[in-house]
Amino acid sequence: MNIPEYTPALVVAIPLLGAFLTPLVGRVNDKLRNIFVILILAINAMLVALLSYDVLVNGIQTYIFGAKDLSYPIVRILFEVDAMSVFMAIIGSIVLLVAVIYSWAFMKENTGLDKYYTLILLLTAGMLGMMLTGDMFNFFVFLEITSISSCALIAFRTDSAESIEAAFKYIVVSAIGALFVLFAIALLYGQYDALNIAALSNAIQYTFLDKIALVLLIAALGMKSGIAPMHMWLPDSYGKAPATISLVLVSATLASLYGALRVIFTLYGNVLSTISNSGIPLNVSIGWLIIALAVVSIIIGVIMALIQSDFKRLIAYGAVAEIGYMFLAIGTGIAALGTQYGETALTGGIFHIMNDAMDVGLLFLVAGAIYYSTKESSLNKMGGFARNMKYTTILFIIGFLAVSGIPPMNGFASKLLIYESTFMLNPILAIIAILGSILLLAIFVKVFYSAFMGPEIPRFKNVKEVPKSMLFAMGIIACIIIFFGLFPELVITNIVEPAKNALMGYSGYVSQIVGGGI
Amino acid sequence: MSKRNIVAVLFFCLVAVFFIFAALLMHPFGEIEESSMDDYIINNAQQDTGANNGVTSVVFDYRGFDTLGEATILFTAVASVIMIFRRLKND
Amino acid sequence: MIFNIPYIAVVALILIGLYAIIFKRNLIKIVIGVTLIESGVNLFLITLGYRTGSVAPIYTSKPQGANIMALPVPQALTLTSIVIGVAVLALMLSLVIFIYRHYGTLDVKKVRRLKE
Amino acid sequence: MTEMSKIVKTITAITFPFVTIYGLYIIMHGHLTPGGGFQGGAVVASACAMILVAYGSKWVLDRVKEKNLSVFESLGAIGFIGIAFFGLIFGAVFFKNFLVGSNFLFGIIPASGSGLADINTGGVLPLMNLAVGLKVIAGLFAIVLVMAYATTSYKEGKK
Repeated sequence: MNIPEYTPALVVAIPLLGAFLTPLVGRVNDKLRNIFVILILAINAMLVALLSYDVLVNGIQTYIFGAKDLSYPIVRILFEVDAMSVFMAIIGSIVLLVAVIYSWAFMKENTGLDKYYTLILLLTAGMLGMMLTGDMFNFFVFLEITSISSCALIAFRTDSAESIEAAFKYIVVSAIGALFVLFAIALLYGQYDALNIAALSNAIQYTFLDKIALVLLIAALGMKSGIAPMHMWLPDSYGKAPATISLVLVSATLASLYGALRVIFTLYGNVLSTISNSGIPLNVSIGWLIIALAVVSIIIGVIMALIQSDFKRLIAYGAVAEIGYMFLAIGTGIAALGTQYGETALTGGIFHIMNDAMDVGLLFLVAGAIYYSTKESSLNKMGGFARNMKYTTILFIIGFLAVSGIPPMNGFASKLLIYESTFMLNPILAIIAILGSILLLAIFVKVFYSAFMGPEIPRFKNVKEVPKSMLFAMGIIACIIIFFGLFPELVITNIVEPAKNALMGYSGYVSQIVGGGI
Repeated sequence: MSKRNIVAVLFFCLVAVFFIFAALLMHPFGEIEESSMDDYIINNAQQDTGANNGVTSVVFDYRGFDTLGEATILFTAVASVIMIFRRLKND
Repeated sequence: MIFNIPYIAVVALILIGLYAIIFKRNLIKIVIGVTLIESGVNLFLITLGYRTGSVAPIYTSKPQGANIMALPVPQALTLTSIVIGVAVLALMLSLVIFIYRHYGTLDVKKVRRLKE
Repeated sequence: MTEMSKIVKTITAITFPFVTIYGLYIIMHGHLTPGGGFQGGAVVASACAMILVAYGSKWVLDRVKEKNLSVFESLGAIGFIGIAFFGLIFGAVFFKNFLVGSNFLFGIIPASGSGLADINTGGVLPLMNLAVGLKVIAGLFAIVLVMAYATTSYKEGKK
């Protein structure tokens, strides 16, 4: 079937139009606005599915804004959608759709829901824009939209002082990070007078300024995706935001991770294997730098999660460890660029991005469900929920098995690939990774007993199950987790493999634009 | 000097080195190395967009999507400030 | 002529802003630091677009002489970046107002200690 | 914010129209002279903030409700993205400048050379300038207005 070629533009324009309309629709009545927002996100998810079918079948899709054909030198902004950006867009649209369905009941008694749904739609548009764009400055603009709207959503509960402080810390860190990205873009623009990723990748000759720009970009985007030394903002903002916002933040952070991948593999693609004057090729030095940061963030994530008493902060530190796993796999993929196990590492890393978004997301939703019915979020005061919250308990079991990579769940499939490939690079890394998973399993078993089993607590005697819509939302993610866990081959061959090839094959990306592609 | 202070000073010097080197190595002020994209815009902005102001033709026509993102950012900022202050309205 | 003074101004602005963020304890000074870095990066973006002896890219002001025009694209990018600066500043200030309402102080050390 | 003295209020009343007209001039002539939607909108918003400072937030809050300001802002934003979607409908490409050379509203192509483009040649640009200007005026004034809430209510009680 022929898919209209303006689909990439619609994928970002529809949520934007929805966001601008929501305040007006919200003045009519609340139920209509909720339906309107869910309708917009459902259309968006369908568009992303159409786009991904189109990209996976007929290769890279480009869309120029404002003109039919490409003028040389590239003046206009264009969207370049390859298998990797579509893979990330699928994650983003599923997670956002589930978050809005979940927040229908979860947010019922809060005020200011007009602005809440507007900001969620704006965050969707920003995140999807980051994933689909082919222009560096456009990436910076959408990065800024995502960070401003997620900062405002973190500060949603203005009556609790900690969430305001977490939002302030988040906005200061993202503002500085975004300014470093802008400075790096200015450096590249000053030298090559081009803003398009493909044109820049074609023009970069690895001068000393490009090294500075590369370091600034990796530092800023690493800071935004919560890697080790700069992850201070992550536990605060995930822990203090409402549960649906933590879920949305997970996918917003993954968009910055995608930005870092796009910079390393496509922007600096052809310079990646040059031997710098100190004899070490660029990709080995970057790879080992990322691996070192990843190992530090796994260790920090797991150890800090052990001593947490607040449920959501514990999951947030678990998320830091999971981001460490992703960067570990990507670092191995970069360090061993040409080898076979380097490619399996990259496949495992990309697959783990999808799995982590689902697992950590499900755990945040379970924490939200507990907070919804008991208004309690610290672990030592909880107990005996299994008696009257049966479904939430089952979903929690699925969630924490998946996070710690136990066979039937999807976490196992991607973590096995990561262990296998990091072992080939350096056995110690695989040992650290496996230890991290085991410790994560131990932490969550401890949480399971302290929160769900345990003696009956009089205060929670008449705790009732969460409403159907929240269970339905959590059910969707649980089914995806189990489906990916049981048929990993199916998912890897036709979604993850093309994404990895698109990322590795940057020359296809560049020649689509510069080499007279259209 | 507490430990945290030393780490902060070190981080500050590291970042300072990056910016100083960037400013030193960039092309001297006024001598543009490469300006093919901008020359294309200067030469046919008036024909393509019918505007006298080259910057406005870039802002709204050549790179119009950036300005849509720009308007969204302003819309986000206003929506979030109103959301944060919503509790004080009924005082 | 004025060889590289704009770049010196850029580096000075960014470093002063970074100093304010890292070492200052008052929240408003941290917000001012972020705005300083913002203006430093904007200045850097603008100075990249200047050609010696060039005129503003407005066609009505192009005298008959064959002189050249400054580059329009950095000016468009700086316009976007300035409005982003306004948006981030408005958000940060409203958060600072709320932190002051909750904690009664603007000192970062006290805010963190009051939290526990 | 308490209101200012009588002298300041009358001066503000006198200058407010001039500043607003100047701002609107910048918005509408965005494609001819330096300026455009954002700059002109900021000028008009500063005029409104001047009124807020001079007449005190109590006087302004009774007259201007924050709700219809955000309606104006949404209208401006929908206008802007609407023009972009019209580009998709008429010119088959998102953000196409479909009015250029169409001899319709703003469509006449200026003869080349300097100084010949006039108010009627900008194509989509003047419409976009108008939409963005409306949005920036309503948005910035809404921010200043909402922050004025914090000052009035803060005096009565701590929380």
